[in-house]
Amino acid sequence: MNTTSRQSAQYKSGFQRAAYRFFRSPLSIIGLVIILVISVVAIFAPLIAPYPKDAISGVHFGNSFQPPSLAHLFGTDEVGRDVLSRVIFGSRLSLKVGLVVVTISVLVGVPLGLVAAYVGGPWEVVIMRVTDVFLSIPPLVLALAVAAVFKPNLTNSMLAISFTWWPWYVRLVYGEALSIKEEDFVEVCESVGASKSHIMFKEILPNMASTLLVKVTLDIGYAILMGASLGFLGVGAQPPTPAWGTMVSLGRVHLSRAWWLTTFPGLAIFLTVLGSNLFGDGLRDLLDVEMER
Amino acid sequence: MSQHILEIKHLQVWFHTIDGVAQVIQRAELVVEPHQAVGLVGETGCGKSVTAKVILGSLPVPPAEIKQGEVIFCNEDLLSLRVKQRKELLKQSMSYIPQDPMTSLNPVFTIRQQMVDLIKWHKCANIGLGGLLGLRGWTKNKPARKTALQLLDYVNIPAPEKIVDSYPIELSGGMRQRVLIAMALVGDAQFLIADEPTTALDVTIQKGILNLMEERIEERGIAILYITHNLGVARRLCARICVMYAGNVVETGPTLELLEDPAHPYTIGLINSVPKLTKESYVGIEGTLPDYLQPPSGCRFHPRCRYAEEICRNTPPSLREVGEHRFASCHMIERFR
Amino acid sequence: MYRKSRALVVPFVVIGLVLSLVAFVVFAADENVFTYATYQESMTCDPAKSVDETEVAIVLNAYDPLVYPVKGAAPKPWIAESWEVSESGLEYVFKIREGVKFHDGSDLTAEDVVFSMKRMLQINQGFSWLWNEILEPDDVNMTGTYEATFHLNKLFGPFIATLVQFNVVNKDLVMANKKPGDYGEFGDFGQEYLETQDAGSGAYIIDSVTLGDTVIFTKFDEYWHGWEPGQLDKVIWRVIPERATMDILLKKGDVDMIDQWGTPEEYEELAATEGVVVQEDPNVMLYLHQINNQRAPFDDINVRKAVCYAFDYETALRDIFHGAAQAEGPVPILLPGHSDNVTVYHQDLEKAREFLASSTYSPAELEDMELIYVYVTGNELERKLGLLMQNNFAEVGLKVTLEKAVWGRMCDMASKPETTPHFMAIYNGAKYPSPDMFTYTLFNPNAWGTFRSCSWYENEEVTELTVTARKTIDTEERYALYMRAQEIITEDAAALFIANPIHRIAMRDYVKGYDFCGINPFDLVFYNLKLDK
Amino acid sequence: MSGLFILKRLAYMVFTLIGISILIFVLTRVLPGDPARLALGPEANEEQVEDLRHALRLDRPLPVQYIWFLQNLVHGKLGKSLVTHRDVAKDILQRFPATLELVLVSLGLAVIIGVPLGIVSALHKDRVVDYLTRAVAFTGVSFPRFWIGIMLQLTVAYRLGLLPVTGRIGGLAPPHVTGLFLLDSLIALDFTAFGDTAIHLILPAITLSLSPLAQITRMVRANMVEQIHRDYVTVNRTIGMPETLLVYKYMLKNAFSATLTTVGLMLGWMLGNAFLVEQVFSWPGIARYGINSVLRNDFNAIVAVTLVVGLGYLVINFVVDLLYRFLDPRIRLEK
Repeated sequence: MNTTSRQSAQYKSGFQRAAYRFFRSPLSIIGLVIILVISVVAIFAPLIAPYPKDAISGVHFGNSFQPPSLAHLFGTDEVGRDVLSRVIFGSRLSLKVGLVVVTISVLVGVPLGLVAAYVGGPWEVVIMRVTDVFLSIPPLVLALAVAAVFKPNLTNSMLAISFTWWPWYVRLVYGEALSIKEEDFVEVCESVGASKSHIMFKEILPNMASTLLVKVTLDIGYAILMGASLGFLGVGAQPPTPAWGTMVSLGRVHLSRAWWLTTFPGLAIFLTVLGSNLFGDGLRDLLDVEMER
Repeated sequence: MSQHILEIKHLQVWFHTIDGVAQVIQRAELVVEPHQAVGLVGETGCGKSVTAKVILGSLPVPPAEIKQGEVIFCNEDLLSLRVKQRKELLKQSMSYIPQDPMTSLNPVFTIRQQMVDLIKWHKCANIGLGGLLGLRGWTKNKPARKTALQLLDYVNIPAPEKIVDSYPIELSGGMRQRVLIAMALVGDAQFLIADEPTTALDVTIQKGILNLMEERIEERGIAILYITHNLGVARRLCARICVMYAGNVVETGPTLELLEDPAHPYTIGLINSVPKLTKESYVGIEGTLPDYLQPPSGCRFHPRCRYAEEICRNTPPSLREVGEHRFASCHMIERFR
Repeated sequence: MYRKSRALVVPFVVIGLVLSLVAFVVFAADENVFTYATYQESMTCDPAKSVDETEVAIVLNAYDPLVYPVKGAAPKPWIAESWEVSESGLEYVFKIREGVKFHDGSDLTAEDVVFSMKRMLQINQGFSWLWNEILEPDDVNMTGTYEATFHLNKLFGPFIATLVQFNVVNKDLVMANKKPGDYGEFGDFGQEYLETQDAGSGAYIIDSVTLGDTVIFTKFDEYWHGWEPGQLDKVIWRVIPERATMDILLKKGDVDMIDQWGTPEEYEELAATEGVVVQEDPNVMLYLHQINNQRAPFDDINVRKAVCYAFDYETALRDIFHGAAQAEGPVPILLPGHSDNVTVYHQDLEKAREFLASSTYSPAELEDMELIYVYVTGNELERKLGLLMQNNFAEVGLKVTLEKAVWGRMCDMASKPETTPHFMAIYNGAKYPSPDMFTYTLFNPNAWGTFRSCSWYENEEVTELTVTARKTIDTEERYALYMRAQEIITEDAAALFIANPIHRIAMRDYVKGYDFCGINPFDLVFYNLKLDK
Repeated sequence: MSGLFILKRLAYMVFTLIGISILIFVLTRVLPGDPARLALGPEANEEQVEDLRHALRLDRPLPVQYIWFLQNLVHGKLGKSLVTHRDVAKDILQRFPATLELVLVSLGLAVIIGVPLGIVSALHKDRVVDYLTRAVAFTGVSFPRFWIGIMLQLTVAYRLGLLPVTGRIGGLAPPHVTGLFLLDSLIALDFTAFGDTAIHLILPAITLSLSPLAQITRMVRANMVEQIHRDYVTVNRTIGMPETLLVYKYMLKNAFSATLTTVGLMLGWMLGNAFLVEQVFSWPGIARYGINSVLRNDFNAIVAVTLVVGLGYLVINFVVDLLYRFLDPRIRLEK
């Protein structure tokens, strides 16, 4: 209603409105809950996991392929390790992947995007063209190619993913910055002779914080998914590391014998990604950010 | 059995917002006779368009909530009809000219596509898959196109053959408004809502459109509910005028009488606020529309009313007959008349 | 409105139904069509290039080797009807069997034999490594329509044995289809042609090939060995990368036999399935973890011995191999020339700790070292053994890291001592029936650079023994030398000798005549098979 | 105007392709291990390896190698695969149709199901149907493709035995015309092969279509919801445009042309996900070929596959752009 004017005292604060909008959608609450649960599990893994030893080393050949039971809720794997414990510890690795990848991408992508948009000139051309090149290869494909260069292990797969991820931030930041650049307060700063870096990082950047926040939230999920995918294709973490993607791909060999080996780690990946998706989407509504994907 | 074509009785509409309940329409009363043009006048945000939306059934519910009231159209209460039936009824006998010609034509279809479909199908409720895929009724295309051209010509569009194949974006505002009018004339509706059809246009074009409305629509004897904030326009087109303030119909009556001798302080203010060539200066109304979240008690106009007294602050006035076919809602009428 | 939107969805649902209806079509199967499934992609059908088990298997079924291996005995005549060795032991004269026809109907003569060996040596890929040290192209000559003479430039005891991997190609056909190439008059030696066509005399004609996917064989009616009823008319060779899928297809009877590279659990499960039989034979094969003898800490024999004592052979054999003979030294127990008095290690953590203590490396140093174990990507069994090793060695304070690599990559690592990891999981099958295959090629410095010899083990005596053995023509003498070598090698704990695995292969119960020979690829000869459905 | 636009786009494509080739080329040249040895396999000896190194120009400096590579590329030569020992171009041509078929069918599926779903969801905004659809959409994007593929195999194929577990066709392939089995089998009027291909397609196609389906649904819903409040809808409704026509023609075209902009991106991701799906269903397409070449450091193949995928992606986006301009006069007519 265009008639409600905004000065009157009893109006809700910006935060209240946000919260109101957020909690209006059950989906985003579900997302929030999932994220919290998984984080807690990751943090307290050693306390929660019934057989912490199994996550790292420890083989009990006598006890292999036990179907889910009270002793082993998720069953045991081909060398008799407790799948539940491994899944629990896997959450740590997954979150690590998500966070590391996104952090690197932000650190690399954001400055480049700002420079391209604000400084412009040859910088803009170079940065944006390079970005285009990266963006025109499907991330998974590129990550795969990069991962192949190094020894297959968790760190390298994280690097590989980051290598394919930063351009998305360049693109996003670039677009945002271009529009913000046009606004008055930027011109004001320029007129009072603020330094380029000041304007970029102190004036423009804060104005796209919410957009970035949403992007990051969504991306943590997608990065985890990508990490799992690489693991599945065999360029991820190596045994006995309990990474979800790797567990799924190793479990496949025994699919017809032991469904639980593939089912539970996969489920874990799914929930994590779903969580960050729902939450990120809720965040998007809440900060009303316009963004595809 | 009333002979009214449209009658709105004590309509009350609230909006549920984050900040609380906005009591946007408190008491709307409206009557439109067949073949008659009625002007619904008031400043922007007084609830005119909401009223129109209620009639058209395009009001988003929620957040809106129709607390009470009846909208009787062709002897049917639109509010109590089932959605499907209401839509049918409207399609058959109501028509609509929107405020903003820029957004009111589908941007990705040519005028021809839109009009032809309209002409071909406006009568039938369900065209099914066949109609959608153009398997049905393709024979009607030729005559439909002819009709379209005639209509465009009828609304004084130069070289219809050219216009008909262009996309809305290629046309000026005035042209689009004419096209919209032409489309409004497709079904032979007996009632038409015109929601400020000229405000989005610049003055020179307004005139043309107004003429068009006068000649083409009145000569077809279609009843009009003409929503405007411009008394001049209303005076020119309408037989009767309905003045709205802050969600209330505060005065209604035959155009000339009402304008010559307004019965409600707000109407007076409104009339004075119209720049006249005769008078050198003009008096506006102090203050702004009230906040619908906590509207003033009693008469909603009292904070801005120079005649306001105790009673105005406490009890809301109701419409009273103040002359032949004339009604106004004010405690103080006797005082200042 | 909702109704209408549904009205729109309906047609698509219909389409879906139609599709799935069309789907359930039963395909009529021909009487004697046999389908074999393997997970390993084969990339060539060229006898001069084939190396992988599957490649050589495809070749063997379309071609004929010069001689044919016999379980636990010397090879028997095949294309070579008989042969004589000169006094010097350098000159081999082969009498070529008459009346052998190629698939195009032409006769197989000595000319083809000679051509095939020249071709093999010059293309210098595939199995050429068996001969390129002892034969030059000019040493191979035709001395009669049905007589070929090979002149070795040094003595090579196992020569005849190696010839089981030498298949004869049809010279005229190849030359008729040669493309321009680097071999002068021979053009490209018909490499492009033979990649997907055959020019052989074998029991089956390669009918069509989709490299890395399907090969279709059809029976060659004029095969010189003749045919009996019940043998296979048509063989479809399918590559199915997922073992799980392969199992299902066998269970459903969509394939008649699957390869031998599955996990023991897999075969147990299959054996339990109605209509499927799993044939088990002790394999003439060695599974070992090569230890890089030149890389710290394994340049110290004590550490080597320590790991040999630390490893839990029992669990490995029982729970991972699900039954297998513990390897007694490098040479498989079943291979003639195996020595019975080699040192055999059993888990004994006490001993292991003692040896570690007496090593030149301090416990602290050993703690810090990261022992890298490399195994073939996707090999379940090797991975498990790695995990087991990790646990065992942890108990004596050694840290093992698992690393996987594709086969090609592993061979690459094995080419230099610096790049060779501490442990490498190696299957060594008998490519030719001789202890040489397990001693010389594994532990003689002359053989360094291949995956087999990645222990980089050097011991003058062993080198001496194995070299002389190669030069010795008399079998008994030769075996004696090999046995001595085996004893030294085990005493030196040159490698972690783990198992002589069991060869398991699963097939439908109506498949008869499967004969396990122990020499790859001669255990997959479609000619031997019959179906009685 | 439009011609110029096309020229610009083409130039841009060429530029980007060169970029990709450099990127990947450099990448593959720092791969660990010696391609020559990898090519020759276990039994090769040093001298053999040396020969091959020379033949492959591996003993030359990188820039020289790249130039040489470009020259060959111009002549359509992508070099020999180290694994298959065949011309990579051949390999790819042999496998590309499989991938194309899979991707196209999946996209079709996604559109056919996603669009109506999105509409229904929009028309019933904030009702049960809507929440269900949106939940579905969310799960759709969140599923690890490889996992859902395996789960489908486990349930539909293993447990129920309804559909084949993997592969592209059970019997023999139809005579090669386009390489798309569905098409070829129809051309050859071989309905056995058609059915065979169809059942083999179902699971992979479903798996691959899930996330684009979800996205299409979300986009269509969002755009339809936006349309519903447009003036032209109210106008059309009131002046008698039939609902079906209004929704499925007038609103949908608006909503869809907006959705279309993301389809390009989506297809790019599908090409990526194809790598997972083909792996799970051992689908004989370029994606699986690509994975194998990556795992085996088959650098010629890696370069080639990446180039092809990149090219495909660029072409798709190009087409989408044109289509978009065609669908939406506003873009076309505005300068």
